[in-house]
Amino acid sequence: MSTQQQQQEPESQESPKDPEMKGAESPQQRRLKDKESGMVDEHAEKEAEAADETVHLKVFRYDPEVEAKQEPRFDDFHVPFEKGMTVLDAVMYARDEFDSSLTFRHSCRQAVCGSDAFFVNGTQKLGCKTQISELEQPVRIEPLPHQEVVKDLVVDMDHFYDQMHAVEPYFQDEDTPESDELEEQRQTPENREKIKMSSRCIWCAACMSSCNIAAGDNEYLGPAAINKAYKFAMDDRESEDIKAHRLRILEQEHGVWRCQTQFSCTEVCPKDIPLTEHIQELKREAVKKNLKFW
Amino acid sequence: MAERYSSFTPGGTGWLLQRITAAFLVVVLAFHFFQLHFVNHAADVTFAGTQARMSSVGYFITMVLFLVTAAFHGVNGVYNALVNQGLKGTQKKVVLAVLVIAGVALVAQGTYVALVMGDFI
Amino acid sequence: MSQSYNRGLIEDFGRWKEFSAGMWAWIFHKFTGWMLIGYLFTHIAVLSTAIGAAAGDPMAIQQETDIYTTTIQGLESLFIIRVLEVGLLAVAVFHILNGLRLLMVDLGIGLDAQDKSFYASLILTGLITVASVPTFMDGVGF
Amino acid sequence: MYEHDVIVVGAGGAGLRAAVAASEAGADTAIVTKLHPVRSHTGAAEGGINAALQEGDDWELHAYDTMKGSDYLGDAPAVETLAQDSPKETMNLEHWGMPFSREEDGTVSQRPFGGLSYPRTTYAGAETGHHLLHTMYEQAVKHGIQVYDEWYVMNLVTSDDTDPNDRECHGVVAYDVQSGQIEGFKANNGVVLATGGPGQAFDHTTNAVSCTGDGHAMAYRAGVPLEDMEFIQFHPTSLPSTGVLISEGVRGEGGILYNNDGERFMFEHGYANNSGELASRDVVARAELDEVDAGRGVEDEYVHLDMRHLGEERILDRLENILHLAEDFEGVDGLVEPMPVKPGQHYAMGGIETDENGQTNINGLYAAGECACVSVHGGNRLGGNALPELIVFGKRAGRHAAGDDLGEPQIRTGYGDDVEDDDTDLPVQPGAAGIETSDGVAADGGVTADADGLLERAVERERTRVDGLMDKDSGVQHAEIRSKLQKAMTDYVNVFRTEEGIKKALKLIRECREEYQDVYVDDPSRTFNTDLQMTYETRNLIDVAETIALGALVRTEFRGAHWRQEHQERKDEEWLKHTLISWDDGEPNIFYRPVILEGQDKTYEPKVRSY
Ligand SMILES: Cc1cc2nc3c(=O)[nH]c(=O)nc-3n(C[C@H](O)[C@H](O)[C@H](O)COP(=O)(O)OP(=O)(O)OC[C@H]3O[C@@H](n4cnc5c(N)ncnc54)[C@H](O)[C@@H]3O)c2cc1C
Ligand code: HEM
Ligand code: SF4
Ligand code: F3S
Ligand code: FES
Repeated sequence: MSTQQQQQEPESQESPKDPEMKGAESPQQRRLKDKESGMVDEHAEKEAEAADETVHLKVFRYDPEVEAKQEPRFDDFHVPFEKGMTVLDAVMYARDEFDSSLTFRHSCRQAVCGSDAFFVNGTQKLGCKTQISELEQPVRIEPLPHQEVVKDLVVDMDHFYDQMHAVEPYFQDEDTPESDELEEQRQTPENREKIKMSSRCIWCAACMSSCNIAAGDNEYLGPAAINKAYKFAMDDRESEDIKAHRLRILEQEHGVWRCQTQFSCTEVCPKDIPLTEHIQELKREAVKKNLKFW
Repeated sequence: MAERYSSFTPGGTGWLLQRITAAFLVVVLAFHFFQLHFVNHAADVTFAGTQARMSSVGYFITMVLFLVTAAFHGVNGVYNALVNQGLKGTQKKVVLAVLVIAGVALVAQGTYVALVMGDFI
Repeated sequence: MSQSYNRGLIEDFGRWKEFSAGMWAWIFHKFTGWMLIGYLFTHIAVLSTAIGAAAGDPMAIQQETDIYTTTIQGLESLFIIRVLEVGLLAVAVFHILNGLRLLMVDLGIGLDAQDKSFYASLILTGLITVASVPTFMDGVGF
Repeated sequence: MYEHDVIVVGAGGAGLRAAVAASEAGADTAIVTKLHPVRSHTGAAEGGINAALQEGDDWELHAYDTMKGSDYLGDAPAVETLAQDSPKETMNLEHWGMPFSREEDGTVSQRPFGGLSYPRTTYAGAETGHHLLHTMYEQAVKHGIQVYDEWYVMNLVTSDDTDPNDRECHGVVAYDVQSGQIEGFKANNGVVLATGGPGQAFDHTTNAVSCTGDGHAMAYRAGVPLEDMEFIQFHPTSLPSTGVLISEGVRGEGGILYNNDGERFMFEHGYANNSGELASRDVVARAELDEVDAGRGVEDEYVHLDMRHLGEERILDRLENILHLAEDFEGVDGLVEPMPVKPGQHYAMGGIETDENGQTNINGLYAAGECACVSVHGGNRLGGNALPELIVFGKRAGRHAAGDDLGEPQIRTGYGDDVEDDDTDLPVQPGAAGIETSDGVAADGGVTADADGLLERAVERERTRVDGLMDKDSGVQHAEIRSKLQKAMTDYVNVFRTEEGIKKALKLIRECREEYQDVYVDDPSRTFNTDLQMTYETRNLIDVAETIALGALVRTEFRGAHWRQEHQERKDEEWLKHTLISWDDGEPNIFYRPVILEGQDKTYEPKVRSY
């Protein structure tokens, strides 16, 4: 296997910028150095120290059935830090190692199932998509505000689902022929691009939880449901009549007009959906539809 | 669940009017402020001066329009704000009635004052 | 959405430290809007003295001793009124600037810069207010 | 008690498709699912749906590719059904509004994928599964299908007949996670299991935390054989800390794998001198593990996948998604440093044995999706072939359960005269231990009560079980057993399998089974007790893990994803047959059924699988 030795050398000479792939320096450190070169050295050291350290979590606890937990409280957990650790990893560790009654929803661990939106250090975040290393300690983890708490970090999602269902969230073909002889519909790439962002929603309810208007008005459809309707209303495959019908739903009292452009929905959306923009566009569409001569 | 919505004329007419009045107000409000604090200092205002300005029909019309739009914009704004906070049912109807009356009274009184000022009546 | 337990002093507004630009803009706009409509009512009330003035002695108008003129000038001579006027200007300027920002948002223009435009409105309001202080304070103790 | 015509367990792509089909066929349909439908793991699929849509492509080519990919362990009738129905099912999705990526002329885009002779993978960005899942859920909402979400199905309700083939399924017992109440769900026509994969049997997997093989275990204990469980696909590039999948696209675009010494080991150590990083999934996965075993792994655990040389522009253009994944889940910036990757469990080719109509040997019990084995994937699944399986066989199962006539199936199920018994010596006694036998279906032999009576008895049984678990206040916790099990599987039944290792694993699984006798639930609350739910799941994982290990032990050849150190070649003489394991009253029984290679009008001849 002597040949490998020879091959290895030119390899590392060819790419001098490439730091040798040695385990001595953790990728985390390197990332920080490369990224914010210069001022970060100190920071990187702190990171390295943190590697042997623990993360201090303050987790909201509540259970209507258990006496000790009927009065909401915060529990402290000290979880060993690991590179790449996310908020979800940390609470899972706390549950598996310290307290098996710690309750939260989670499933995919990759930001597609939308079950683990929490209120982390004061903002709505997806647990699995939030790196611990980017948060200030202690990390305060609470259930989503403005939703009833079922237990610990679990909130009642029924209201959110009701709002999502209220916008008739399904494609409405006038005539769906027998499935065997379906002719492919055409859609321009531009039109697909237009609805692309709106179609990424994972129903995590972070946006709804962050919106003051939704907090005050239970009937407000909320940014996620409006965005869902946007996806259909803007899809050219649906006819103009159906689009008009969709706008009629949206322009009701608790529809798009409720939005006061607070932008917090857009800021917290883990899928980067431009919610405010979509809501505003629908307001204009609704006005246009009503001003026939436009 | 569209049935749930009630007592509301859809279509965003209110919303649109709020924007249109706002756009109009930007111009007149700026003009008004400038006129009464920079061109003529408020401290130097006299009835005679006011009368002189107001008797110009153009100025009179502008001011009345200013009043009407501001009243609508303000009252509609307050109403929306309250409704956004979850006001509904009878309470909402009462608030609407009160606000409409207040708004109409404001416009009526203001127009009357302006007519007097302009020496039209 | 309703709350089944108490998570701190004031759930909604007690979290102001965690508010973002858009929320502050909303709150300020609300506040200034209400101030303005409140002012409009008082303003018309004060101006209503013109009715008395017109009905009174035309000589008084000549001598600037009619009730309208004296009321306004009387008010204007008070320091506190001048301060309030500056406040009103600040309120109006912010409402106008942020109102313009909102109009842009409604048209879908510059949504990415919504937080920056809010800060800009704040700063501009401050500047205009400060700049106008001499004019407003002219003649009362300054 | 709740009552419906068809009860679908699980609301991933397969469950939703089955429910919509059953509802369209006129049945009163309900879905019972432990996650809200949109949380199902189908949402994680990235790549696409294989369907022969274009002119020049042909379903027969798709069938051929699939058969070859399966290493000739797929059943031809199933493979051909998949290839034939996939195009129209894909078009159906399109009509339901699924936002497929588009070509300039407005038609859906298709891309090439590993093992396919034609670019026929239809996709919607890199989020095909997400869109499929949501589109399907929208249809379920449209049809007004009743969804019992966050209801955990604990067991099936079947009749007591001694021969599993005579049994009939009457419904399920489920537990409302939110309130803790346990109820029976009666199914007048049929129960469709669509509970997804068993990835959590391994400690490093691209599967969700909810992929615990519940359906497998429930069907298994009710008397349905599990088929080809030893065939587990490992994906070579998953992130070490979470198991999040880094798409094959990175290597497709030219990404390079390095070991800790900075060597491009795929070439330098001769694992794949022609295709290098682009060799098939199992080859690359084995190479990575070899490197780590030889002490050349980074931090003794993983290798590096480097894409920096592709340049920022190209990366942002085609692999932007990957940058986010590496950053969000591993804290690594793919533009400035290589990404750590290691093999992770990805997909289970085997599952609940069904025929082309989704039906099992138990009357009225169906299975579809990843939990089922029809079998189309045989020894190895091609990328992009799982999603069409969901829609094609999900639909068939739903329709058949609702009473539609789909014709006589060609695939046989259950223990019968066409099977061959196994005679391998097992190192330990697998199956039931202690109290677990009390769950044996035919426990009180022969007394066949009516459906309602059976349901009531089953509900009572689960209530007692839960009370027992909750009343105990000391013992072992599920997390401990689960991690021991996962470790055993990852250490010994992973990519590399040796006889000795598998036997060790079987012993450890047996230990887990015994420890499970002392399991207890610490959380005293009935409200959203995830502790209880995970305790149930852990028991299912033990059963499923055991079948995987048993299958791996008895299959003494190297086929598809199943690699055995002592048996380095595919043995077609001996092994053109499916491994079947049935619970049989707590004592696993292993037998074999021949593969069907005769299609509609041709027979698929086994050839060497090389690309
Ligand atoms: C990261 C990743 C990428 C993939 N990419 C592709 C790809 O590009 N192309 C492709 O074809 N395939 C791909 N696959 C494979 C494919 O996505 C899966 O095989 C498929 O989605 C499984 O669908 P399912 O409906 O069978 O199960 P799931 O979607 O997993 O759904 C299971 C359902 O069952 C429910 N359930 C489970 N247990 C219970 C219980 N006890 N009680 C009640 N409900 C229960 C759950 O709530 C859930 O709703 C990928 C898989 C992964 C993990
Ligand atoms: C000069 C230019 C003005 C502009 C550009 C402007 C703009 C706006 C806009 C766009 C809104 C709607 C906010 C929303 O719905 O999100 C609004 C609200 C409001 N405006 Fe104005 N406005 C102006 C002047 C005035 C004046 C003169 C008054 C008082 C008479 C006033 C009182 C209000 C009130 C009370 C509200 C409602 C505030 C709330 O939401 O609580 N505005 N303004
Ligand atoms: S719009 Fe964004 S924040 Fe809101 S539910 Fe969807 S993904 Fe979550
Ligand atoms: S936070 Fe709320 S007010 Fe509108 S912009 Fe978003 S919905
Ligand atoms: S666990 Fe699925 S989104 Fe976080």
